[in-house]
Amino acid sequence: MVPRIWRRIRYRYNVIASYCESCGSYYYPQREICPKCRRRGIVKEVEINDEGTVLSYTVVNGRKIALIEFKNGTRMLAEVCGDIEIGSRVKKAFRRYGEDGEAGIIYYGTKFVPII
Amino acid sequence: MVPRIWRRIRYRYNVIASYCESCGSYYYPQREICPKCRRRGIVKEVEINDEGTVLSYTVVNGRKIALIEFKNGTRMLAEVCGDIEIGSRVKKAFRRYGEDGEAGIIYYGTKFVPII
Amino acid sequence: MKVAIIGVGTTEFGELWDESFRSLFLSAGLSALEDAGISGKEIEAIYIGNMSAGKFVDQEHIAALIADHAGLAEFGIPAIRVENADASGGSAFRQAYMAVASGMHDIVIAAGIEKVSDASDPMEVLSSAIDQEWERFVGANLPAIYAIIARLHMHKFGTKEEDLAMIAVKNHKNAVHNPKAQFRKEISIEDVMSSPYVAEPLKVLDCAPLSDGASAVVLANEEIAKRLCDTPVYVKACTQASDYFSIQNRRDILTFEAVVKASRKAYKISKIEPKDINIAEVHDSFTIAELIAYEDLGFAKKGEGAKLIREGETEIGGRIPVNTSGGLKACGHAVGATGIRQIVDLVIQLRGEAGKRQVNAENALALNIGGSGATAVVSILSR
Amino acid sequence: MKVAIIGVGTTEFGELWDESFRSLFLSAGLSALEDAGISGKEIEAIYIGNMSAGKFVDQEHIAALIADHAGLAEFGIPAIRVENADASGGSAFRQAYMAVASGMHDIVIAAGIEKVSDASDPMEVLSSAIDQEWERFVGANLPAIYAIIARLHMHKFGTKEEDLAMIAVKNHKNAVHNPKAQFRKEISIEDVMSSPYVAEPLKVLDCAPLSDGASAVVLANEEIAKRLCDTPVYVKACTQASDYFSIQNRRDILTFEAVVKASRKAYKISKIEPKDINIAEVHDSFTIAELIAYEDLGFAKKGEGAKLIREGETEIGGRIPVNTSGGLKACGHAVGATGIRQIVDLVIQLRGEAGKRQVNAENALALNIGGSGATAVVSILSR
Ligand SMILES: [Zn+2]
Ligand SMILES: [Zn+2]
Repeated sequence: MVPRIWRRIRYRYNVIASYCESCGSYYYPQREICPKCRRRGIVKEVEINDEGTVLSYTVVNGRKIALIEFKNGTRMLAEVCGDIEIGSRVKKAFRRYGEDGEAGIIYYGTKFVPII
Repeated sequence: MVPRIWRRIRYRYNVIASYCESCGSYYYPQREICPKCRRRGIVKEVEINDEGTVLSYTVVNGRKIALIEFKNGTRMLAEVCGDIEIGSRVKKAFRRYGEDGEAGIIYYGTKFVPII
Repeated sequence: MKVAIIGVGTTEFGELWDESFRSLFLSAGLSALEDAGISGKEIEAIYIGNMSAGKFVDQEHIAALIADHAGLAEFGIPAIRVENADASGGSAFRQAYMAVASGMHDIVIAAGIEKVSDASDPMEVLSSAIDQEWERFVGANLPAIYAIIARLHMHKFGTKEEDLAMIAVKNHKNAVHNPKAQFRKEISIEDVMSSPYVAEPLKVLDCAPLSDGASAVVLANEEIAKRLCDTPVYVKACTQASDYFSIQNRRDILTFEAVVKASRKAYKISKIEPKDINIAEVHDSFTIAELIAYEDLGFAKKGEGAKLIREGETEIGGRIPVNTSGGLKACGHAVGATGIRQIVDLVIQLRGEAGKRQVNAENALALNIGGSGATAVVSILSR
Repeated sequence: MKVAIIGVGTTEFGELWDESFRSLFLSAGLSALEDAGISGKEIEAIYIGNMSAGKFVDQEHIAALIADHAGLAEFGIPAIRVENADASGGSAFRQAYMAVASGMHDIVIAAGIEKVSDASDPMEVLSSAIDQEWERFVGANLPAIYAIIARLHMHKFGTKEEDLAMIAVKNHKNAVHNPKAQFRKEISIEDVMSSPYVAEPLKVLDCAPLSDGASAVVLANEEIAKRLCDTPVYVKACTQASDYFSIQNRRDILTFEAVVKASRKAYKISKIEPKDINIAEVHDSFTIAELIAYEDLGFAKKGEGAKLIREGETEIGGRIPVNTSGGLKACGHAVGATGIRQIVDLVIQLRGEAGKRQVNAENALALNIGGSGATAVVSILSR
């Protein structure tokens, strides 16, 4: 079951992080409040468009799931399509993530591909 | 989802109560331990075969669900097929209760019918 | 150690399509912190009441999730989820109360949350609060259990369907002035009487809606409370009791033994008697539950609950106003949040901040019930 | 107030097809009461750790249900379910401990229970302990998270798949003499290495099985304990901490911050240091979790966990025997019961009743983790 709200939210389609203007921290996924300085309303949206580095990964159910780190220090768990090792460079790609069995709705999200 | 263990147990097909030989209390459904005297192993099985009296009832999703009291003081929540009022006398009848959608298994249980 | 409530916050209750499970809590929790005038760093533990995130939003382990999402992960404070069906909020409040009363913590949050509107049949999920093996199996659901109780009450004591309808009407009327309530619209006896049966003799308008919502309160010991807060509300007692799980095992289905036991103990501990209670929030998941609560809490004799509503004693302006928030019926029933929401509303009343629904009250009582009464939590609050 | 454990009981762990959710608890609970030499009337509250009865057996509100089924309904005592994923048992134990330590109750039960074998895919249910929105959505499950951690540990510190295998081998060997264990059979390094990958680099035999089971302990204050019990085991500390919920938010995924925080606090409160711990039960839901626990608990330096297993230090007979019960890996992982089962086993050891797996121990530590580490509960027990 995929709660309805997940499917239609913008952050599934763009990789949006939060930036805390007070302490300079970045967060992915977005946060409404900065856990470092506990300030609200000073958290701005920033899109992550750059390449990432594979910190670690696994293969589960035939899919490669990696923990990817970006230049601003944020990290993201995502599927990678292609061969990777720890340290591999990857970039964003928009892909189908799955289907909601009950509702038959296909949902999409960000995946990554290696930079060759 | 109906846990497997419910379907194959005998007490779904016979109305079995417990009798505490220590304090003379009856319990339905069965208990392994008597809540009144906290003794275990002194609880014996007794089948309830007599008529019952409707203490109260409701109609929900098109089914009549009643709280039925027996001579030994035990009470049972069960479906009744037929017209009843508070105080109506009812007797056991073996009926189909439903079907497990996933497994396609039909399960049965005790229902009641009015004594006319 | 004396325990005070120094901050409260709640979301609106209702079908909150644009809110996620996580954002709901954030909103309630931050309001409570703001209300208490603290940043959050002071919080030493967080107790979350939630009935069924597993079934409603497919997520367990929600206490740590919520603590993180509320920006508390850096502190690593203990986050504990408490589940006792729709008494989860009350139970979480009690655990938080005990943590402060014992001196183990100085300042903690108790919150309740439920996101029901993502589930296809929320009442089906709520019905997992009753006995799946011996009640659900034979076709009963939660409304059915309360309906069986209601019919017997009517048969034995002459309570009428109209009496139950009056409770719904009163609670809708109260909700009109509650900005957080789901239904801010008056209804008539006829509206209730002509609504279809859910489980005879209970009708659609006898049943509380299942709602999304979150509520939070900040509890602190007396010393901190006095330092931080001009209008601390004291928790004089918070008690919990349980009963036979299935109604077929209860000697008298017209008495909620857990309510009787918890309230008698609360009265004893607080040295406050039923006659001293000036306002109450009680668990009207079904109108009959409020009526029987009048009796079990000692506001009326057994069998005479209907008299109270007929004579207007539980209306605003009556002897003991009940559910001035609108109750579960009209404010909404966000399941695991309800027990905390009741506390929030009583604190607002005791502080004198209730606006058009303000009641002059010294002592307040909250009754939160799990399922068909196997769990009851009673809290007594005083200015 | 000093708190002692005066009775323990547990069911066998495993696929218990003939046991229902309710009967499981009864068996563990009555054993604990018998072991304590009390009838049950003395119990003032009951805390139940359970992760997901809602999803596993379609029943919520289980604390009151269990209290009833255990024959405690007449007393109406408070029954509270605590849920923190597979740290539910540890969290319930901590709430029970706090209730006694504070003087609020004299004698309480803490129990844990899970019935997983009625569900079609128990690991899927356990994976609701991780972030559904940001971890499950992208295809990760609980083994995947631990696998990602394991691969980085191997990359960074030179830990080998064989090191992880050695942990599984040790725990299976220990379980041979535990009559309650699910797998009482030794396995070899080759068995582990040749078992198929679940989530690379973790293999089937790196993962604990999901099991049915229930465990219970009776806690009492020191005075009562001395009166009732010849071999009380004291709870010197019981602490809980939380961490960022999803691994993507943790600065260092090779350190379980919640474990570090909870254990440091427990060491401080108990004045017992890592070097004084003679035996430990740690949360080896995956072999990598036990290895990292060595480091986070202070038994080894960060990155040097593998050394401990290579040198046999955590075997029976080693410097600090870990999981002499067989651990989650071989004793079985009955999810919400595990945290209590760990306490049961440590009490058996501290009393000197562990038979062939007996270790000479004065101080014992239990580590119970929720999901991928967002919750950790640490308990330190002493003779
Ligand atoms: Zn910041
Ligand atoms: Zn007896």
